[in-house]
Amino acid sequence: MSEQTSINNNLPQGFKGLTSDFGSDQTAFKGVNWGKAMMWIFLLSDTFIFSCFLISYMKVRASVVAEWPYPSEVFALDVGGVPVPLLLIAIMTFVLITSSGTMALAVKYGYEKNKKLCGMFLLFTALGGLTFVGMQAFEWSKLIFHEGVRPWGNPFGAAQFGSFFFMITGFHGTHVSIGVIFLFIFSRKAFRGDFDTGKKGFFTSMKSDYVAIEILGLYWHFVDLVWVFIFAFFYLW
Amino acid sequence: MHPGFIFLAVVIGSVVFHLVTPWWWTDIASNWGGMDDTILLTFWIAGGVFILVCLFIVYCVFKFSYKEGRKAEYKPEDNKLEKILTWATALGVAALLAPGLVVWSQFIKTPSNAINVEVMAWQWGWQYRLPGEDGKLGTTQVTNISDENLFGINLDDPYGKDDILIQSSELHIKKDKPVKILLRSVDVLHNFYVPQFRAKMDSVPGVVTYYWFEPNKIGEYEVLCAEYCGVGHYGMRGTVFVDNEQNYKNWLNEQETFSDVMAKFEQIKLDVNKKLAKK
Amino acid sequence: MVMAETKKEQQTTTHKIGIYLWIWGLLFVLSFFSYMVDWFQFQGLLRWTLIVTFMLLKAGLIMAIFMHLFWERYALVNALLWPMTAIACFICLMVAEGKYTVFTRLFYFVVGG
Amino acid sequence: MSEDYYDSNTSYKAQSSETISSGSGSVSDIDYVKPKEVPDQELYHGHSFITKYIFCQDAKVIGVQYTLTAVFTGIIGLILSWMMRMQLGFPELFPVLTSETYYQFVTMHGMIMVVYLLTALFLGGFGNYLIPLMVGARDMVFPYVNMVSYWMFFVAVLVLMASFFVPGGPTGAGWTLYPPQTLLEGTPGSGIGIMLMLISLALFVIGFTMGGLNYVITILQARTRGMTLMRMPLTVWGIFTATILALLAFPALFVGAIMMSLDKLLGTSFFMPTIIQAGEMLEYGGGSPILFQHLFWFFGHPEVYIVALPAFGIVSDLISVHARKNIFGYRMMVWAIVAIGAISFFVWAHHMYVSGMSPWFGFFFATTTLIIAIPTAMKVYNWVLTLWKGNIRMNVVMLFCLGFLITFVNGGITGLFLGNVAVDVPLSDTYFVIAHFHMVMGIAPVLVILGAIYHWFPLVTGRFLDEKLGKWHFWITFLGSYSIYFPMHYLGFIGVPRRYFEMYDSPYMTSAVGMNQFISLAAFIVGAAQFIFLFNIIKSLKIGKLADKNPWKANSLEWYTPNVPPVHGNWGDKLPVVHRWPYDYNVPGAKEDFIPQTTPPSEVKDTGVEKT
Ligand code: HEA
Ligand code: HEA
Ligand code: CUA
Ligand SMILES: [Cu+2]
Repeated sequence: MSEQTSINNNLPQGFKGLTSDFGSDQTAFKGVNWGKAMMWIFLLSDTFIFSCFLISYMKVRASVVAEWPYPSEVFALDVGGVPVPLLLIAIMTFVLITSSGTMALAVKYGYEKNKKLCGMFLLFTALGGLTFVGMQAFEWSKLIFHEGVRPWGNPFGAAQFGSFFFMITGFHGTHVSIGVIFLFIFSRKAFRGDFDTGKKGFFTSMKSDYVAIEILGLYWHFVDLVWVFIFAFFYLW
Repeated sequence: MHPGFIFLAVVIGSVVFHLVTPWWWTDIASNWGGMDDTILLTFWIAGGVFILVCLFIVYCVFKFSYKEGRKAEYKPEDNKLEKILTWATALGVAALLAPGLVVWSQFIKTPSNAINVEVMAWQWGWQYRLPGEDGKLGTTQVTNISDENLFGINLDDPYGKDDILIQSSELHIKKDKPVKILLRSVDVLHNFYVPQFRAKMDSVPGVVTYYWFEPNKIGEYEVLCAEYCGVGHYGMRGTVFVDNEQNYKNWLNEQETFSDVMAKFEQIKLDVNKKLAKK
Repeated sequence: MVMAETKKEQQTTTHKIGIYLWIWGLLFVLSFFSYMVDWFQFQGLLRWTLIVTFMLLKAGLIMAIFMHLFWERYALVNALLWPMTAIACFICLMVAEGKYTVFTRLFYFVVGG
Repeated sequence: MSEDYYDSNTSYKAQSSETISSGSGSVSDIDYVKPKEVPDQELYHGHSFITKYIFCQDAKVIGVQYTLTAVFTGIIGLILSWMMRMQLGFPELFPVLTSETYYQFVTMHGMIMVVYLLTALFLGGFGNYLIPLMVGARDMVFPYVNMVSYWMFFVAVLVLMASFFVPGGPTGAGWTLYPPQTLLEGTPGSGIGIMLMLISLALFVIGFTMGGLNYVITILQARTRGMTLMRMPLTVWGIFTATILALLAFPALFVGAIMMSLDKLLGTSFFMPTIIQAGEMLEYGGGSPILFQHLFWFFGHPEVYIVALPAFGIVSDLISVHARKNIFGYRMMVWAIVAIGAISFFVWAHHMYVSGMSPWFGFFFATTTLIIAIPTAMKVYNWVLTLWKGNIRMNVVMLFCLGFLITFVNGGITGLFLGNVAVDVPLSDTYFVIAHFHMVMGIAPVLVILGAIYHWFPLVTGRFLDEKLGKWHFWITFLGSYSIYFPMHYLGFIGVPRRYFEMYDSPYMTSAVGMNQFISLAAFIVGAAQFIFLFNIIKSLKIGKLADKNPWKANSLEWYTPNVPPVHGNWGDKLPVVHRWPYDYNVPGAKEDFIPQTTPPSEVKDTGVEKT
């Protein structure tokens, strides 16, 4: 990777680089590893999935005649008898951002081939993700069992509120959970030194490489990125 | 036989078929002649291009069939030619689009003197509602629908009381008077389509859609459902009569208003209660 | 400030830890701000602008720094961002469509015409 | 293998051309090709039958697997179309066909043909086989994922086929699956059938995404030395753009499918407003049926170009090879493909002009829709200009290409009718639409597929298909299907709506009885002709004429592998090096009438070859 960066520094930069890269042979994304390119394009596709979810949400919310429940109250948490709006969501947001930060550090240490720190930060990230999923489970059960929110209806207003809530956060939560699983696996691999020895993968029989951590990092940051939009559109609106 | 002849025959056959076809659109009975004209214009422009392109192919096939030792021309591009073709096509497209958009802008803007006609569709049939003397339709709600109130008219809406309900698939409209078709559905998508009027629009449950036309030929026309709506789709027919002033009035006077219907049901209820009381 | 620092670092893919901590901090602050928009119950256009601004800033920071898009070559950046115009178009049209739907619903089922 | 792998400590500029050989042995300046940027790919070589032919990671085998599966579904789709035509042409003959089964057949026919036949065949079949060969790669970049992609598709097909055997049968909602009708009892298969359809589609999308990422990254990041994007055959460009469209359009379908299954299973009301069915109020309310249409067509319109663009690309190559002439206006062709792909995301609601969406959209979408005709028209002009002054071999492949041109122009032009919003109003949802899209999608790309099979069969198997049977196959298919769909436009003018199980009770529809019978007969014949083709394939596999290496004298890389048919790893021990575009046919001054992509400039110094 670092070697390829040094190649890139001798290529034209900026928009000139854009045309020269697309005009060149072999690779269009200079110095970008296959896996990383693949992850980026996958994330682009995934962005379209989440965009479609959010656009549908927006369209339906704009066109229902029934009152849309007020998220700030629905998602309030009682602290000593006082309802604090969106408290849990705020904490979840901070947890996810924190895990994004640790992920960034894991990637950094991965490139420095520092397997201990890398593994450790991966582990932190995984734990952050796990906390997030845990809190989400708590939130779901609170809504379902205490507030009586169901996918097909709720006591506060438009039925679609619950439908979109469970669908969108559920889909996002699935992404987080998948990420957590991979984070645990990769952290183990890092500690074990697979990325240094280039051990072959179990299924794909491809060599392990620290690039994998950057790729996983992209995925994880993307999950965080999606949450930024969900937070803004679903909870704050 | 050289394949070029067959391709040529296909082109000529297409043109001949178009010229002699017994299958052509029904006589128009509304103001949407603009649509027909745009179709004809498209036929001229696009059909012309089709013929030219095909004849060019046929010519090439004859002229440049494989001959051992012949050199094909080597000419990767020709900027000037490509530019000319692009602009010519753009011009052709603009010539098609402009009249189309003009007709569309007329289509979506209902004249203010149009009569509202509500078309209510269900699986698989039609019924209609006309405004009463006040010229306005009462508001509705699907949740109000019951045996007494088949249209789900809001009971507290004063405009609804005199609405004329036509619980049959036959609708009459007045010649030369624009009608605004307001489409409702209680279950799935349908589409109120009379080929002779050219216009159509889906009826969508949960919202009201519309289109308008001005019938200009007296007669009886068949209504087709033009949006797939389940197994009965193909049988979902109705009839529209375009009447002159007098016939229209006669027909209208025979129809019941919403209050009539309500009163009838009240009466039935009273009768039933009386009977029960007697027993 | 941040810009100047990062430009210098463009030589390698690994960056000083400072930049990550910086962005991390900024994300916290921005999230806090957007939370405050709700806390203070801003309404209407103000709420709308603030939420979207903070959201876009956060998204931008995550993509640019955490996902290293800032250091990627324009070929990749452009390949990823241009398709978003389709989404933008979809959003705009669906906003219009949502408004139209609610208009017809209110008009025919509540107001009358 | 890695002798010319680029040493990372030196930079490009420091390289002098003398130190790097182009791989052809020549050291002269004009032959200079940039050194290798990416290390050679490690491949997993299968040893057992299972890893070599079943769970195989070789893109070529996967391509063949995709093709066979897709053709199998295609034949089912074909048989379904026979049943439909039976009902429409001769309703009395086949009383078992009820309106339920008719609608189920229409639905499965449409979905199978568009998604499981054409998309899978073009992208999964041709894409897998040709991309690595044409760009000079050893395989797809992630062979394992590629293999999983095929098996996902396979399972998706199984699930789809299973729906024929469940209680209630497959869904009969029309391939557009518009709610609320899709989920209600008035539609056949609204129970298990629709769920299986949605699951199958979701599986297809997931599987396709795995494959699609492979195609895109292979093209972008794994080309051989000298293979710039602007030297790729148009086939690759078509498949590449179509794959990107698919990666960005399938999400909308996926989301629509998820939301619809939730409406079905959990009783949410995304697409379901308050509904009264058979006098009973259902537990839905407030949803928006039109939203589904937007999602569906945001996928659906790009989808029709997903099946068109690979056909455009492939046909360009076939025409060029068999007219012995460079493709005219290559750069314009590439930009047209990209432009069509890009614009296709901005035209979706032209399928919804009469759906009751906001009427103002009509202006926007009519304009974008007609604009998309301009790059398409450019492609048509360039195809016919490639024939101009060519040296056209009138073989079966060329016949299929000519058939494509005529049917595509015909169908494209009827698209202009439909795109022009005011004209669409009377024609929408009539047989005019059916005629339009069969002409442009049901015949034109199918003809390309068939032509492409005749063209590449020698590469895959080492044998030619029989030309004589091929000519019969072509003429019956072309003339037959043209006479199916050309008259059908006029049914649309009369006003006959589509998806009508029976239409003989209206006076002006009765006038079309004869036409419908004729169309049905033609459909039976055309369908039967496909069996000539299957016979031809089986026969030629065994006793077909043996083909030399590169029998068509083509330039593109797939014909220049050391072994023909190519083996796993494609290139032996040395990757090819590319020096030119693939269209140098009949270059003035050259000895042969073609110059392969691998020929270095020094070998053809005196020719009038253009710089590419
Ligand atoms: C391969 C598939 C394919 C392709 C390429 C196209 C191409 C086009 N289609 Fe088609 N279409 C479908 C598949 C396809 N379509 C399908 C499957 C449906 C129905 C789905 C359903 O409802 O079930 C459909 C339906 C459909 C509709 C909706 C009709 C309705 O339901 O009411 C419309 C409306 O705008 C439309 C328009 C167009 C246009 C403008 C093009 C253009 O891209 C065509 C451009 C090509 C040309 C124009 C020809 C070449 C040009 C020249 C030779 C130059 C001359 C030109 C000029 C003078 C301008 N199509
Ligand atoms: C690519 C797509 C495709 C193809 C090839 C076809 C092929 C055919 N279709 Fe098509 N059809 C659709 C896509 C397609 N269709 C769609 C999307 C719909 C809309 C569904 C809906 O409304 O929901 C539809 C609907 C439809 C209807 C309208 C039904 C209705 O509205 O009530 C009719 C009616 O005649 C019909 C007839 C036929 C016939 C006779 C054939 C063929 O028999 C034509 C002749 C055959 C060929 C030209 C050869 C085909 C080749 C193969 C099948 C591949 C086999 C491969 C090898 C052997 C290598 N189809
Ligand atoms: Cu009602 Cu079709
Ligand atoms: Cu379209």
